[in-house]
Amino acid sequence: MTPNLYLWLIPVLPLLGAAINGLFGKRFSRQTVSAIALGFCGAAFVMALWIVSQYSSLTLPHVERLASWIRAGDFQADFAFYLDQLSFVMLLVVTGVGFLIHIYSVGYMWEEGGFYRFFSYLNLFMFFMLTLILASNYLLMFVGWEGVGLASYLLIGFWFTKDSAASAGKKAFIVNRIGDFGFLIALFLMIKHFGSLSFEPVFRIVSGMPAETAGAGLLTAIGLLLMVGAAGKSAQLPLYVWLPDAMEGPTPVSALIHAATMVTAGVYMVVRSHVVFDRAPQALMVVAIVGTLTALFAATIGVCQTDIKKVLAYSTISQLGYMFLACGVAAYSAGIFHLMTHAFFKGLLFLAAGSVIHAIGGEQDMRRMGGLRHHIPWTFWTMTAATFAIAGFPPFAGFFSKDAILWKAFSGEHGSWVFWAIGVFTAFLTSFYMFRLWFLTFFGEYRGETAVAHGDEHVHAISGSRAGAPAPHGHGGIHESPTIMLIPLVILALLSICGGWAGGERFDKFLSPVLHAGVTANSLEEVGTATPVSEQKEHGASEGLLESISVLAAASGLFLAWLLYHKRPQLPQEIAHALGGFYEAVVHKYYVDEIYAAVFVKPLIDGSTRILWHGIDRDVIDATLDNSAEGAREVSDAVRHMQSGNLRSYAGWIAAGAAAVIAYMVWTGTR
Amino acid sequence: MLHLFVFSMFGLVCVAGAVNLLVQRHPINSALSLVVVMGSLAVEYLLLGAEFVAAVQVIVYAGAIMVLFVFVIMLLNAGVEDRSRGSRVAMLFGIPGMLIGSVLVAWVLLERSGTGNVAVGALPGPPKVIGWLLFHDFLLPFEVTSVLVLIAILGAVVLASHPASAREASSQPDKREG
Amino acid sequence: MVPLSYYLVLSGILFACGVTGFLIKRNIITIFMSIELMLNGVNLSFVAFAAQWHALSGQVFVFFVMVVAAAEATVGLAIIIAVYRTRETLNVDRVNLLKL
Amino acid sequence: MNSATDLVQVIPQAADYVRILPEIVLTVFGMIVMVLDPWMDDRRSQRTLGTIALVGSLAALLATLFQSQYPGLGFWNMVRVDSFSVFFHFLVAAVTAVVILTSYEYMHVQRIRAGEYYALVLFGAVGMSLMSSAVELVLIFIALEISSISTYILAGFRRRAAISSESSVKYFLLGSFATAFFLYGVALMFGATGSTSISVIGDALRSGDIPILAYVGVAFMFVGLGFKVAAAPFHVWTPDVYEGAPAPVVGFMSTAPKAAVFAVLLRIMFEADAPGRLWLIWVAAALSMTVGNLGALVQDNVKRLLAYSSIAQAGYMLIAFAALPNNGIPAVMFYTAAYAAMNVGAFAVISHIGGEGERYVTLEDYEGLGRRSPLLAAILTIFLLSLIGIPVTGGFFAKFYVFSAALQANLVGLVIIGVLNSAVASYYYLRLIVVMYMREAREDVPVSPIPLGLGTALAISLAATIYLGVLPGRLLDYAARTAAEWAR
Amino acid sequence: MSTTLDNSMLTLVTFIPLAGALLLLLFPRRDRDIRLFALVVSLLDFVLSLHLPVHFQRGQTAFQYEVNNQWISNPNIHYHMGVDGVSMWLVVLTTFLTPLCVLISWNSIHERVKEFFILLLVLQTALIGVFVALDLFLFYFFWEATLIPMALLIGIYGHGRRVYAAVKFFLYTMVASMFMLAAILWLYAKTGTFDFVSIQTAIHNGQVENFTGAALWLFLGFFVAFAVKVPVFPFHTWLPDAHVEAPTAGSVLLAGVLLKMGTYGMFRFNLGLFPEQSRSNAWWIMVLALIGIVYGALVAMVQPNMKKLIAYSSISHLGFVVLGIFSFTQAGLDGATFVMLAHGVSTGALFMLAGILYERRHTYEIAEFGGLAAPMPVYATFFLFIVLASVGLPLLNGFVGEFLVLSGAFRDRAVYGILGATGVIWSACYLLWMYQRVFYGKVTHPVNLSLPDLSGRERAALWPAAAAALVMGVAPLLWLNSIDPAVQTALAPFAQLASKVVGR
Repeated sequence: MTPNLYLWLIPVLPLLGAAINGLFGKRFSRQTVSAIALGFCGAAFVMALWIVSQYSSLTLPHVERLASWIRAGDFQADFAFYLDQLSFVMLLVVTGVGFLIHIYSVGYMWEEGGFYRFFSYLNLFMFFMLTLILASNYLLMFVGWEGVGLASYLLIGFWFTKDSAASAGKKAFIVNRIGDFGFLIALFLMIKHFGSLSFEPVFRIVSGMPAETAGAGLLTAIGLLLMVGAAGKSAQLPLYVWLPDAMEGPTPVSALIHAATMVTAGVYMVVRSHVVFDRAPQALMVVAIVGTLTALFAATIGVCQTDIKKVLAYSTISQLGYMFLACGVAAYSAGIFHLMTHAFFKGLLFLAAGSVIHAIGGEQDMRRMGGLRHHIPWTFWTMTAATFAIAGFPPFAGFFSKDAILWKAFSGEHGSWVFWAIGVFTAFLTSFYMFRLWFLTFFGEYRGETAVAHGDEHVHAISGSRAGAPAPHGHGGIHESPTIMLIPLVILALLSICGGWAGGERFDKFLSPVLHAGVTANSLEEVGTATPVSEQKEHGASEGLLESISVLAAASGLFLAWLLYHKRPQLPQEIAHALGGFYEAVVHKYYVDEIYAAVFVKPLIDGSTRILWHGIDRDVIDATLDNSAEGAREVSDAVRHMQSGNLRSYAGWIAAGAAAVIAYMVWTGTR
Repeated sequence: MLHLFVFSMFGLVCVAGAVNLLVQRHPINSALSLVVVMGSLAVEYLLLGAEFVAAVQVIVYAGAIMVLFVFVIMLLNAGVEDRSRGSRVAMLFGIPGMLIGSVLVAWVLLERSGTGNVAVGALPGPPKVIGWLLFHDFLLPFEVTSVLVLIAILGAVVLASHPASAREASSQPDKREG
Repeated sequence: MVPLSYYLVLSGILFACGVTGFLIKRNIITIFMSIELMLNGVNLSFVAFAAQWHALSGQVFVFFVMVVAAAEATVGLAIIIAVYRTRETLNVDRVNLLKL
Repeated sequence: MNSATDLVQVIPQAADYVRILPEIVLTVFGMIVMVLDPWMDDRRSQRTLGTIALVGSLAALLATLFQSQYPGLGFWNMVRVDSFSVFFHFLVAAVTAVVILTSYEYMHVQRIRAGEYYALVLFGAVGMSLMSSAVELVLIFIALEISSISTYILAGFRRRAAISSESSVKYFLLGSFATAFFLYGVALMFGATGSTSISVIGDALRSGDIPILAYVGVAFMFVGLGFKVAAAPFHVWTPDVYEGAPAPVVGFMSTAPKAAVFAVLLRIMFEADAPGRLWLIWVAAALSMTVGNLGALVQDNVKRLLAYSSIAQAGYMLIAFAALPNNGIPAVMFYTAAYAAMNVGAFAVISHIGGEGERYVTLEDYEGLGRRSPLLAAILTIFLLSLIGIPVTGGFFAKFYVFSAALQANLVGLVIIGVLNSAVASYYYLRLIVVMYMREAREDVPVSPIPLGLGTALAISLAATIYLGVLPGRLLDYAARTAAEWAR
Repeated sequence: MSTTLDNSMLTLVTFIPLAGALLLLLFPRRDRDIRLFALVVSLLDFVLSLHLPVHFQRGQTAFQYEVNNQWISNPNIHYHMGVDGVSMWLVVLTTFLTPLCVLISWNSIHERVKEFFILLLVLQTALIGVFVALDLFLFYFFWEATLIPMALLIGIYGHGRRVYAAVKFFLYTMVASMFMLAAILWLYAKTGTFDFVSIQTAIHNGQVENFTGAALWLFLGFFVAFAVKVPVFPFHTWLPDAHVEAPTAGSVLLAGVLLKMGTYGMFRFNLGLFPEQSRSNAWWIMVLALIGIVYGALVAMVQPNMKKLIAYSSISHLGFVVLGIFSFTQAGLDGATFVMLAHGVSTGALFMLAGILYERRHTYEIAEFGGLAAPMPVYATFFLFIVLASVGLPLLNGFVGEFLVLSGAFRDRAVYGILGATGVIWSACYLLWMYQRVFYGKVTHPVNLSLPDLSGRERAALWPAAAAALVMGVAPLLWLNSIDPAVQTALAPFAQLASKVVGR
């Protein structure tokens, strides 16, 4: 018997923190505010750890029902929480990384106005994120889903006096809403066909259905719609546009929400719904394609970005693409594995980047950095760990998870060499742009002063000539971040290094009750994904080969980056010139924002104004009314003119009327 | 035959008087035409046997009422009608309406009144019987006419008297006049 | 012997003449006389119908009509005088302050 | 006539006089006023004579009550006292009382000598009362003339104003014109049936072949009566006359004589069972509503606006004539009462605001009345809402009964026209309300405080309007009983 | 359920405001006392109205707290009142919003204060009456009675083109309700009663002559009246004008309660009396509702005027209600009812917020603002909270209803659910964009720098609304528990209808 775990407390604790800080935080000192925020967030983390300690005594999945939420007819949705291995992993990642970033934020935000507001939002985010991963039904999951969107909106727009920040927040929310639209429709389909949104009954019913191998059906539709939702939240093509803009938010926010946790919610949701996807191969295929393309697409953009956070943002999109690729080839555990390691190293990358930015007084343009490794060694070393992790060098965490994905993409039931090839190429690009960032930031000479003095185009040339000495400036020069910020960096660096040592297979085994439970329960003919062990043995010979190829790709990325940005810094300029228009397109992110604006936003606004508001409302409906009123007035005027004031006219009317009456009556009488 | 002749002759006189009333442009002429109409009507009444009615017609109508008319015409010194712009409605709707109505009614009266001929003095109305009816069956209407007459007197007093206030009117014009 | 309908038609003609007078005359007094003409026409019908139905009440009605006509004449002429005082015209086409 | 010796047959009995008691009372008081008038100086005449007239109308009310105990025929089938006639007697007397109350102040402000005025009002009321109880066409004609002639005179009572005498002469000439039509109709009816007694006519018309003369007779009578109730196309006189006549008189003549004429119409249409009435009325009703409402849309003169409105209201009332008697009669009766209450009240307000010489009668003059005299504005608003037909006012139920009577006779088309018309109508009534409340107050239009007489008059008509809107049942039950009496 | 208190409860709740208004008439013109008195009266009414949900028998499907006395014998009009789960909450919504209206009008109305509060209280009585009346006549009476005070509130206390707006509002709704009147009259002529339940039974048992021929027209007669009130797409143009010009309290009640009269009418009368016609006409009504959702949202997006924006958003939101009602699904109707309540609270609050800003700047133009979050943080927070509730953020009130409506519509016809769900995107677009333009960025107009933040009174008016928005989102069952059985009753004939169709 599983003891009562008070699962509901886990999300509610941060909520309390958010409420207290939000309502009364204005009167609290910064110390109190941070104590409250850290306390409640930490409490959630502690609870998660406590649950870990109970692990052996748990029978998973474990459901705790708190109260009824909505009931309409036979449809019901509860405040109920669900714990299984999958949510277990997510719980640990979210509370752990979340707590670390909370700690980091205290240092990072110390000088900022609206300190209490920031922590209130952050705690609110934790509440929604935990709700999302602990929900036992899709509706409650949707609560968290929308809620994290809200928190993201609030935090991106934290510096609301900046127009770009406010716009970015709004953009994030609206684009997310487009995804949510798909999610909602999926929910409606489930309600209509399954009568419930709770995981257990839904999955029970779905696992009784045959796989839609022959043609698209209900499950494919649900799967695709869920994918639309996931694409919105996890910034996949074509809905990724909000994430780069979201970097307007404070850096801890980028780390927590837009790298480690929230954006992975889509992956979590897809994995959670794997029962559906398993039976909808077309949907799965779409997931894989979207993931792959996104990974490649974002990586190419990442190559040319100069804003340190933007690079990381595109990198995040790209890595999320990997995760979807994993899901798309039914390698869910690999996806989750990568999710976890990504949380470590990408969280770390952002925090470190934040530390860099912090160190040089708010500058984010990499072209104005350089040579910082001596000034901020802790940051440098932790970031190095993260960079190697994301690039996929063994034995860093990223190597294991990325490798698991690539291997599955190649060998899995739903895999294909195309996915693998693109994946490897993306891995090369990843390695390249990450090391580009690494070299530009930490190596060479500091370019801050001179870069400011000269125009943007000459940056590379100047950095090549190494003109001018590093002139530290900002808050009393370039300085290492305070300890409170470094602690999370170090912890995450350790995790980035060791986080993957468990290995994909062990991780897969841990999650298998979740991922294969539904399948093994009615192991029928189409359970191809249910035999991972035998499969691996089959391809065992080639796995080592593939691993070495991907390591090679990472290494060549490193080499190329070293070549271009450390050894011969003038070369990128020449290459850019050689590429011409293509380079321009990449620098401008393939003009996607501009295209969206021209194709969707502007027609919508113009159409609404001109056609709907002015056209229909004013010129058709109101004009019709006004015209009929005017017509009535004219008729009225005509009636008025019967009243000429002339007595004889009046008599004329009467006589005419009398004649009519007489005529009618004579007619009636003789009829 | 004589009956028809007398009827027709006075009928024609009657209609001629009526038409003359319309044609004449001086009110006095019109009034005199009306007197002719009334006189010839009295003859028609006699033909129908309504001798008392005929007498009263001459005395009251022609004698009293028309005198009143002539008096007022003289009092107000009414002259020839000026040819002011007529009313189009009266001409366009009123006259055709009148014509249509008349034709229809005439048709009904000629074809559908369903009555035969009447002899001379078909229904004698001696004063005694009339008087009985007036003071018995029609006592109430008779009495009520007194109220009518009272009102008429009052009205005449109110409207035609007080030349002072009428003069006041010209010095204190209503705003519609101003 | 004259058909009764002749009397009736005669009355109808008088009535119609009255209506026409109302429509075409311009002097208020003449218009008023047209009304008297109409009433006279009605009176003839009453007497004629009385003969048809052998009901003397028809003749009695004529008295009432005459009384009413007399009263009307009194009041009407008084009103005409009043109008003449304020407007100094008897042309009905000029009595048109009130309109529209 | 054959046995003249029987005194009981020859001489009117007390019962006969009871049946015209209200008329007698009104006449007597009218004469008292008339006689006392020369003995009074101007100042005192206003109040004293008015009070006497008021007492007279109240006495007529009491007389009506008394009379209602003795229903039956009187004066050799000339009049009949039944619940129908009692209803209209009561209505006429009540309207008279309210109008007299209204006139107190008005006469004073307009500097009109009051003696003849009150006498004329009372005498006019005699005619109107008699119209509802008369069951003989000639008596009806005379009564009609009494009421008409007195209103002709009353219309010209503001002798200082040219428009008043113009209104008077127009009303008089056209009224006489229409009366001649009515009379001709009576003559033709007499020719068709050999009688002028409504019950005899009714029996004759019900007994078999209806002579075509009867149709023509009905046509002529309808022209005459249609004129009196201002039904289109015989409505043309209404706006001019209402505009020119003194406001309290308009209140009087738009309600009491109208109610009385409707009573006559009811008697002719239903008791005498006039043939061929359905489409005649259908068209007249539709036309009246439409013409009245459309005409009112652009009026700026409040009196004229209400004149058009009264045309439309007549149209609504006519709808019920097209319905079946057992619904139609009560509906008309109720409507006349409700209409009387609200219209008399509305004109009372107008007469007060008009000021000396009725200077302030345009919409502009009503601007901001809600601020200058909130009470007056509120009261007028309620009357206007009642005219629109908003619930809890008499006007609503009036329309309601009319429409439901028509629906019970399956006159859906007419009801739709009526309903649409009331929607259109709401616009111009609303215009007045809007002007009163939503425009800036005009300081140059003075509003004097409400004097006692007017206040009482307003209170009465307001109370009646609301009463009929909240508890219309009693009146309607009463009216329905009348219909049942007739059916027997 | 048979205590005298229960029986007289509806009468009390309905007429206490009217009594208060009459007492106010006698008050001396001391503005403070008048405001206070109005507040006390409305609060008293609110407290009393809470009796209804507290003692509501949740399992029971019939009308509760019924009173049924003969009012007028001919026509057969009864003073028949009663509530079910749906109307009860609408009553409470009305009584809930009125005190807030009083508070929000405290300072913004300084001329003709007495008349203002009298009108407000009279309006309240009429609004409650509409929801509790079970006699068609009584219903119609209250229905019309709402018009006048509302039109006067707009026309006297409004801004700018107030007269135009008031007249437009009055005429629009008046003309439409005439059709309803004709339908009611017809029903009365054929059944001899106005009683809702009796007529329903008579129709159900086929005892109404000529019904089949007339039913469609009757249905349309009712529908047009309600559609204009809601307002459904082509009839909506009065709403933006009315809102823009109305005083804050007027807007709050207009959006919060008045519009719900239309949807409530559809629920009670269109569905209740003409199930077959509702079913067969549902498709185009739902199309209109969808147009309303999308159209309202798109036009809202480009409005330069804050109030107009909120007004158009109301059109969009009410589209959800109509969609839900004509989906004939349990979820759809539950959701529709819930949206009515939620929209009442959140849009009411939005109008209060807009009014607060108007009090300070005397304009609603969005371009006049910008960056207000800095000088007015508390205000901005409230605004954001309500905006989020309006956008349909889960755990706030807007979500539950919209979700249920859409799932119901989806169940009925998938494409309707999908199109309706786009509304989720639109609402985020226009509200957040508006929020950004008003509150974010730099303060562009110097005068905005010194705007005072919320006063205690304003907070007192906003807190209840915000709290209600939260509670309704977190614990919607408090409402749904009593709404559900009522909806079930209303849907019963449709199940039979379906089975009839199947039977054929």
